[in-house]
Amino acid sequence: MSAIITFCVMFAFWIVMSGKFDLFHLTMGLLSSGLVTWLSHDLLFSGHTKKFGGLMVEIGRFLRYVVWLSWQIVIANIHIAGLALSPQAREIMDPHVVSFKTVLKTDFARFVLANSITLTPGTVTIRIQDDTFYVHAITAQSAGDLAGAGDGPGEMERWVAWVFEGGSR
Amino acid sequence: MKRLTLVILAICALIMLAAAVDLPNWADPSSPASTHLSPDFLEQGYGETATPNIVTVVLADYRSYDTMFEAVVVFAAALIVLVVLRRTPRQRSKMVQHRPVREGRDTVLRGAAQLIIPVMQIFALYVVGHGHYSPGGGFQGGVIFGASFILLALCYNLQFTIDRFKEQAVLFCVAGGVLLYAGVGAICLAMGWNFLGYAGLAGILGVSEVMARSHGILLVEVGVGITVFSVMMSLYYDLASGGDLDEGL
Amino acid sequence: MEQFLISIGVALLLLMLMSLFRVVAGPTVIDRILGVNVIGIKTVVLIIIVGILDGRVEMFIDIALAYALLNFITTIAAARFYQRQSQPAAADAEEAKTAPSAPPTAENPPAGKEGSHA
Amino acid sequence: MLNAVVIFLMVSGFMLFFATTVGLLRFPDFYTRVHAAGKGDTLSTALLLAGLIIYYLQDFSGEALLTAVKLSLIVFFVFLASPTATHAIIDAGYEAKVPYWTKRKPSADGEPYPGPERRREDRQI
Repeated sequence: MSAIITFCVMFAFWIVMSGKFDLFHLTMGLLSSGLVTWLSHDLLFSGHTKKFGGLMVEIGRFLRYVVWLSWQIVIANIHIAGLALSPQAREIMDPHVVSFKTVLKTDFARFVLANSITLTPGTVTIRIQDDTFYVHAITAQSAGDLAGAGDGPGEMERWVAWVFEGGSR
Repeated sequence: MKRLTLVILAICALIMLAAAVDLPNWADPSSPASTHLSPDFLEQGYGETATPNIVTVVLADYRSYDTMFEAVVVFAAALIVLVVLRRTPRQRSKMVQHRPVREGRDTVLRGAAQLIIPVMQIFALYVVGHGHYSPGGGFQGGVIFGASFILLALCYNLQFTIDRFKEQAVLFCVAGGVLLYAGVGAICLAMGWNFLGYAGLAGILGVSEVMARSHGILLVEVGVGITVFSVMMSLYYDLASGGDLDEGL
Repeated sequence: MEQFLISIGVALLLLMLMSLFRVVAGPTVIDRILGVNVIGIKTVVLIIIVGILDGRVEMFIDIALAYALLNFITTIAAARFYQRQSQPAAADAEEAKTAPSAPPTAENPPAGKEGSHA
Repeated sequence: MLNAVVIFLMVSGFMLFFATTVGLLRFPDFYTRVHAAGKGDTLSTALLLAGLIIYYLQDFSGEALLTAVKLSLIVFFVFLASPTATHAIIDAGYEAKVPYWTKRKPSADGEPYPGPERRREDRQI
């Protein structure tokens, strides 16, 4: 199943990159997609639901998540640009390291969460050791945003859990 | 000994400087290369080989010998690194291990690698296949294809990559790429043309002589690509693990 | 409009030269790797600007994509190499496993989900 | 009209890259510099490329559309690769115990601020 999806995706990439539709190039594309599928069919969709419908649901939810994330990225960039250009940067900054245990189970969801943390305001993922995240936060407030209020997971973690593991948002 | 080396180097440099005086000036429009060769290549290149990218035509057809021995040089580099660095299991036990501590930390790199590597491989194959129309060809495509495996070894670990792609298979590819290149030339020779005269492939492939040259260029590009990618992997296997083939970077 | 593209390209080049200061001055090796990464990503944009000015984007885009991929791999490889060099050798690693492998943080929260507010 | 959009996108991308470079040059330690480089680089590259895509699509054709799709492939790749590279770099720096800048004072009982500095005393390498 994953091999078939990988083959289709690879052939789509070939069409986009090649832009030539004669028989010779299409045959070459089929051969190349087959070779890549044979070499790495277990890579592209490892750690996802095996069913096609479930994959579609994941992709749809992921797109909604991306919309939310892009706004966060814009905020992050305004934040860091203001910090870089402000004359009293050293007074505003308060760098420290935060660690927290994640509720996410799969590796891919953790990867998405780590990259989202890196892209959003004031925080960079330093390390994931087993299921603990170590995050470098540049101001005290950004660390607070990340961890969320109280005991439950932060807003972003709830989003990621909703996308990949079907939790409530 | 050092002084002797210096003297020999100085003599060689003087000879080369003396020879350089007789070279035509840079970009001299009246030099033989500019008056005869370049216009001929530019005018006849497409007509003779049905390949729009003149650089590819010159590289893989007009001076195909040169490219073949470039591939042989790359092949020799892999062999030499193998001879110098590769250790047998008996030697291995004497060495102090330097194992990086990485268990449970690679989640982010793995997540990125599993998305990037297949796309990278199809891009590499595209670069090899479209050397006729856009910049690219065997060397560039082979480098990208090999780099995708190096990314796999960096993000997972070396053992994982070796399990997927055995050392024997890599060395088979190293030799096989050069063999494919030389084999195409030998087939042309057997068909009664010059060595690497791709028009000789016309009878086998069942196409016109012009198209046969185009396909011959593609075949030798594939040979170069296989050589380059497997040589990169072989070098990485040996260099990253110091010849032990157990732990990479 | 071409004037605008040329000026943006030149300005990007100047800023890349400023980033080069970080590569030259250090102070640590990993700072230099960071500077090289920044320059590498911006080179991709520069290649495509050149392609658009030249009118042959479909050719330059392959170069840009290959450059972006190789730049990514270079950065990862350099970082991993630096990381390996700074790790203890095998004999010390055995001790390190008994020592707390988790780096202590601001409040070192115990199990359970809690951020360390300032 | 489209030109205005292109100019807006590219100038804002350029301003972000300017801020990134300033941050890279004047932030006090390695970790904060990673913040500047990791965030600013991603969005500024994406904005600059988006401006170029729109500019390129002005004379529309089938081939131009394919090229634009390839260009947006680069944008996706940057969004995937840049945070990952940032993570790899900061992880390596943390492992190597690169010096750490902080305003926080040692706490009352004489304990130093337990950031990465204390790890250096832990392992004594």
